Amino acid sequence: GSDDDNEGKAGSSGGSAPDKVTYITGFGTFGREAYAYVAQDKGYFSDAGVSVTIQPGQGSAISLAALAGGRAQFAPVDLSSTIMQVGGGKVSGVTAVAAVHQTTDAAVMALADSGISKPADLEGKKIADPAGSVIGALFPAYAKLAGFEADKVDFVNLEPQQLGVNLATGKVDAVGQYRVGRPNIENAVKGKEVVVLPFGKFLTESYGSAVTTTTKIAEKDPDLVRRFTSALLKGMRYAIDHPEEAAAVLAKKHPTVNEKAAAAEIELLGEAVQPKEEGAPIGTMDRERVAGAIKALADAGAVKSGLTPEQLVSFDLVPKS
Amino acid sequence: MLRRVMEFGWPVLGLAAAIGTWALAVVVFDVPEIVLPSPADVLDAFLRVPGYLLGEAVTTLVVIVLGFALAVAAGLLIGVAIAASRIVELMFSPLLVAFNAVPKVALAPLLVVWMGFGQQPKVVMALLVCFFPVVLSVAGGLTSTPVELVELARSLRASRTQTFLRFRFPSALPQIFVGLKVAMPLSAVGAVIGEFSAGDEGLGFVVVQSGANSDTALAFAAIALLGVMSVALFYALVLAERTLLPWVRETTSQR
Amino acid sequence: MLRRVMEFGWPVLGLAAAIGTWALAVVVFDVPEIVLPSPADVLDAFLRVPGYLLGEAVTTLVVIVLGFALAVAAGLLIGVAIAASRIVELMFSPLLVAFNAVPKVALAPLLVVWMGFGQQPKVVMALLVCFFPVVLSVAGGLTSTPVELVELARSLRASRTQTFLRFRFPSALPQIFVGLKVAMPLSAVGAVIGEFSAGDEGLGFVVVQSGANSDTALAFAAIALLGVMSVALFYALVLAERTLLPWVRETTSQR
Amino acid sequence: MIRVRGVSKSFDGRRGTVEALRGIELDVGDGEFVAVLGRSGCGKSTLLRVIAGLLPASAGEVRIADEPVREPRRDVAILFQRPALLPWRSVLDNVLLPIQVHGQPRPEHREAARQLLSTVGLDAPFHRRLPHELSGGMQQRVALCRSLIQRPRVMLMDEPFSALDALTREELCEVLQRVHMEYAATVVLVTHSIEEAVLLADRVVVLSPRPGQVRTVLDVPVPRPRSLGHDAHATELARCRAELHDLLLASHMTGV
Amino acid sequence: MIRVRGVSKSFDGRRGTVEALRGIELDVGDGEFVAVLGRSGCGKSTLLRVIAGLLPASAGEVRIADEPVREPRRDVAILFQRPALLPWRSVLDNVLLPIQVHGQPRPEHREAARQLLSTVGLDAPFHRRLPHELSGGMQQRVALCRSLIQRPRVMLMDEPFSALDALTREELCEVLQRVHMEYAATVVLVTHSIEEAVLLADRVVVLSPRPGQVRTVLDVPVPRPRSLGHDAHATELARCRAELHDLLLASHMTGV
Ligand SMILES: Nc1ncnc2c1ncn2[C@@H]1O[C@H](COP(=O)(O)OP(=O)(O)OP(=O)(O)O)[C@@H](O)[C@H]1O
Ligand SMILES: Nc1ncnc2c1ncn2[C@@H]1O[C@H](COP(=O)(O)OP(=O)(O)OP(=O)(O)O)[C@@H](O)[C@H]1O
Ligand SMILES: Cc1ncc(C[n+]2csc(CCO)c2C)c(N)n1
Ligand SMILES: [Mg+2]
Ligand SMILES: [Mg+2]
Repeated sequence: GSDDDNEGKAGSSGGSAPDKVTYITGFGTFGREAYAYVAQDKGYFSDAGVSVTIQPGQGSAISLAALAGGRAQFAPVDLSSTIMQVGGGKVSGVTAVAAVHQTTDAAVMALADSGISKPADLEGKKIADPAGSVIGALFPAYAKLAGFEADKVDFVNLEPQQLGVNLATGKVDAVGQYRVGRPNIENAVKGKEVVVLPFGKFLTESYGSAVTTTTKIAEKDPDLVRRFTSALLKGMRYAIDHPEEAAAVLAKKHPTVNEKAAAAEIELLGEAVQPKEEGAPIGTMDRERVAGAIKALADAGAVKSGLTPEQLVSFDLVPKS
Repeated sequence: MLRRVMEFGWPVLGLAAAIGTWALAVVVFDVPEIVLPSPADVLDAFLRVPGYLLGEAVTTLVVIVLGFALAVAAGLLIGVAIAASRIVELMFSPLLVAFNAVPKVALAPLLVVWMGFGQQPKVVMALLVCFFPVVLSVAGGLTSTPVELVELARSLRASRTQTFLRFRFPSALPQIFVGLKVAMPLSAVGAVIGEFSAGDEGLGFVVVQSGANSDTALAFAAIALLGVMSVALFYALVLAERTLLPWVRETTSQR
Repeated sequence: MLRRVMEFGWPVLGLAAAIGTWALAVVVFDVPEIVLPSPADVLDAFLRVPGYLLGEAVTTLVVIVLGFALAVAAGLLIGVAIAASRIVELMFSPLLVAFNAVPKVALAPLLVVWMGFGQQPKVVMALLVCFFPVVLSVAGGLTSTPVELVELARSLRASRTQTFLRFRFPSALPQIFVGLKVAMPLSAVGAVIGEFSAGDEGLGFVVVQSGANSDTALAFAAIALLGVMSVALFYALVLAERTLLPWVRETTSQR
Repeated sequence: MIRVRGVSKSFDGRRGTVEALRGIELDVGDGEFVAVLGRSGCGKSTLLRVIAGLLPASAGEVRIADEPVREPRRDVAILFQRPALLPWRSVLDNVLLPIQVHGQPRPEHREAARQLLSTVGLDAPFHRRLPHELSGGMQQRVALCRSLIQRPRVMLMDEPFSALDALTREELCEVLQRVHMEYAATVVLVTHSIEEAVLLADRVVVLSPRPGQVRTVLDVPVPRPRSLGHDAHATELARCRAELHDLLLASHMTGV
Repeated sequence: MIRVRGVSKSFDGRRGTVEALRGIELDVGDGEFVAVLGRSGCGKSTLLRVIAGLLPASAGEVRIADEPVREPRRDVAILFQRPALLPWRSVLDNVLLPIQVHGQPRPEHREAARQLLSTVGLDAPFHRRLPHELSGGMQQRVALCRSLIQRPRVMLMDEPFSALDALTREELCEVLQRVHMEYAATVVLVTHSIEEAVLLADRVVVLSPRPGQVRTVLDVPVPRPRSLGHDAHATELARCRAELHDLLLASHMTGV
């Protein structure tokens, strides 16, 4: 485990023993996840009296299961995902406490030479996307707003790790990807130009991922939640301001990381993280927008309507200016 | 008569015990459905889309059987080559072992890029996952013929082919069947892993799809179907063994 | 002398041939590195972070060995139980087969939830992936003792334990070793699958991470290390077999 | 000691049934030495295995020491037609097997085993060898030692000397007679050799083949120890031999 | 026909070396019948296996029909000490095995096999059974039929009658003599029975044990066909028998 990172840094808040928590990243150890490692490396967590173990994640479903099963206490989970799982009755007892992406980071990427340059070009094309992914779920809503027919697009199931290869070799015309994943895809297709069609352009209400915890923790120890999220978001702030350094921190911890791509991802991340409302802090969440995000998914048929924002977000714990 | 009945009774009892323990565990430890659904949840999930699940099961079954058949063919071929020549053994068996230690999931991208999204990469995956036990048991069986039988073959000046066909192979059959029995469920694993990684058919797809949707109960229903099919295929193999190798039961002591 | 040399020469030749074919294929078919890196790319990737890779390899090695050891223990236990009692066999072997047909990757989330992110779930995964061949070979070996030996045991009024220890078990050993040899690389597969699905250590983690970064060469380097370790473990097993069971080589005909 | 009552045995194979034994009646007294003689395939081994409790009779009953036999007994040693040595055990350990099955072999057991082995002509260098390194006759002698080390009250022996040369056989016949007298053991010896039967047995049971039935029981009224060289009772022995020869021939005629 | 020159054989085991044969010299003429007699473990089987080409000699050379023997030859039939039947083949198919290995069995081969089986006393119902359903002696007879069906020019037989009763043995000795004369086959017969050696062989080679060495070669100057019942040459045969008995005993004394 990565527990050893915490050694030698006594908890400072109140002098009591630090709270031990496990944090699961959104997916793996991409540059877009660097902020947690930065918070760890810079001692923001220990300053906040939290001893954090960071574990690379495997996607929303597994993160939610780990939260529900008590194996992890915090994880950034795509809010759309949470809406669908909670709305479908599969998951309960989890709540979002801070936004990571203010706008959904979902996107579709294609090679420039495939002739795809705008959303409508996707009609009649083959898009690869992992089974059950958020991108696939949001796609109908996106198509509706972007003005083309989702039914005319051919979706194929493909594991996340295979997206780049299959785009590069022309097996598929486009892939579902997070917007920040662009450097990674560019790396995979080796120099060819990549076209990005971000969903956020049309799905303006939808958040991307949000720091999620269990309702139990949110109710029993709101202080822990506040300390943790503020340290995490402090890491985020620092990472966005110092992409190269953040990438280096990540690469030091995980030598498999491509430092250049990671730095580029972090650059891209800043845009999505920045609150749209003037003066609002990173991580802010708005009740109306969450309601809008729910509605967008309900309209797309991805979830039954009737879900309230309070079932998903603990607004009292969300960072406020 | 009672014996016959119990041949079916005991497995049912075993199944009942397993399901009972599972149901109890879910209740006692208050496990959330997303982590471990109860048997009732799984049944519900199955009854929600029985036709769909059975259809996907058939898709997967075809892959399992094809992959297994190819694995048997490949395993026989390689096993025979290894048994026939010390040089082949020395040259290639380390490579085989190394290859077998590769988690085949890691090879999925290659397969998809080469073979696309159809049935083929799944069949190949099933083959790759399950051929090694066949190779080892074939090679092992063929190289442990009792000396007296091989001496008999030599004394008759049997050619290599004849020695193989009439002496080594029949006497290796009991061991080969153990390999086949190990390979059979592995073929199921391979088929499903293949379906995990690409394509939108089969129980494997159902498992990832429902897993990503946190519909663990549906994933379990698919897995249960997979289990049922594998058990049926496994016992078909056991039956084949009994019919084809009557002398084995009578010259060895079962219990 | 020459023989001894060739015992090492042939495998090296085999490896060279394999790597040569691979290198050639990459060049001839102009395969992009992301699909299939050339051997040189893989070597480069290894030399980029050799210390890190070796460290992760050791982590994985420990998991493989622990998982294998537990699988042998569990396999012996279950195999003996199945061989000892027809009722146990009837009740539980279908369940075992069904369980073995479940792709263990599908259970990874469950394991994480039960056991967290440490070494334990990986060891358990290695165990789960590789114990079935051990069970089958133990049960198979124990239930195919030559009748004459079992009659001898009966004629001496050997207790069940004695019959097992002094007659059935030694005569099952050659078959059990085949099971162990199948299980050894599977344990590596299990360990890596475990590392795939949780935690941030081991070669499995390296494979997913580098795969996700489209750094296929690094993934292959990790896989190659895994292969090397498995081959070493496999031949340790072969050596153990030769030393422990000298009579087998002399009463059976290798070739 | 041994009481065989109306024992029949059929084997049900996939290719039909073989009636191996029919209505066998036989009493063997305490300390008596009975030989079972018959042609190849007439059911001698089957009878011995039924008496041993290794094979259930299809009909009838076997009693030893007044207890019905269902499983082999500890006080009965069985010597099989094939040596059935454990291929992974040295010669000495094969001989010690019965001791080990019932407990821990002590030094005196090892001594006894060594003693026995050299009595049958297998000296020290062979004790540590594995069975496959022995000749057929040597293996048979090891099996003989294994059955003798138990000092059994009853010995059931299936052609123990078939793979041995005339001289070794004579020597071992002597050993067996000695053991029989020393331990006061009850012996049932299956043999295909008239010679052996006459030399060793108090009574000879002649089986006629297919199905195996008791044709005659012949007394050999010659005092022990007997030997082939010995000429005192030569005519008596010769008479028995001739009679058995005729009986076997006759059993064959009527039997098939 | 067969020429054995200075053949020695040692086995290197993990527990040291056994010298099984030393400096064996032996010539067997075309159509001659030679018996190899010796005590258990003296190296008879080893010698036969070296002649057969199954075992390489440590020193010396064997030639058959003037060709050095390195591998078994097609015109040589070998009968092993253990029956070595294929457990998955019926009796008939076991007998037909040599034919099948060399080609396709034709109806006349099947007929010949059936004929042979009934000659050795195994009638039709047994032809379709599997070996494990047979008694020890029956298995040995099946193996005999298997070696005879090839109509070999040379027959190397290792104790073919050891598991058979006196009468069956006599019958089969007769069969073997007939075959020997009809096919004009050269026969080397390993046996532990003086009786058998004298009855069948033109010459008897007596081996002394450990290491196996040729002690004497005894001629049996009695015309064929011979039989035990036949009294014409009774004294001659008896003399041979007595002489062999003494030789064996002596070989034992000096040998160990
Ligand atoms: N494979 C082997 N390894 C080691 N020693 C062996 C082997 N085969 C035979 N021997 C030894 O060689 C000697 C001669 O054995 P062989 O089988 O030739 O005897 P034999 O005359 O046929 O005896 P028998 O009449 O008992 O069959 C014996 O001392 C035996 O222990
Ligand atoms: N397991 C079996 N299955 C079927 N038939 C059997 C079985 N064992 C023996 N028989 C048959 O029973 C009969 C008697 O066999 P048994 O072994 O008792 O003969 P035997 O008198 O010991 O002969 P031998 O002197 O040749 O050893 C034979 O006809 C044999 O074919
Ligand atoms: C190479 C690569 N692998 C995984 C992910 C992350 N990811 C996990 S699920 C999913 C699809 C949308 O839900 C994506 C993209 C990535 N970004 N790039
Ligand atoms: Mg018998
Ligand atoms: Mg011999």
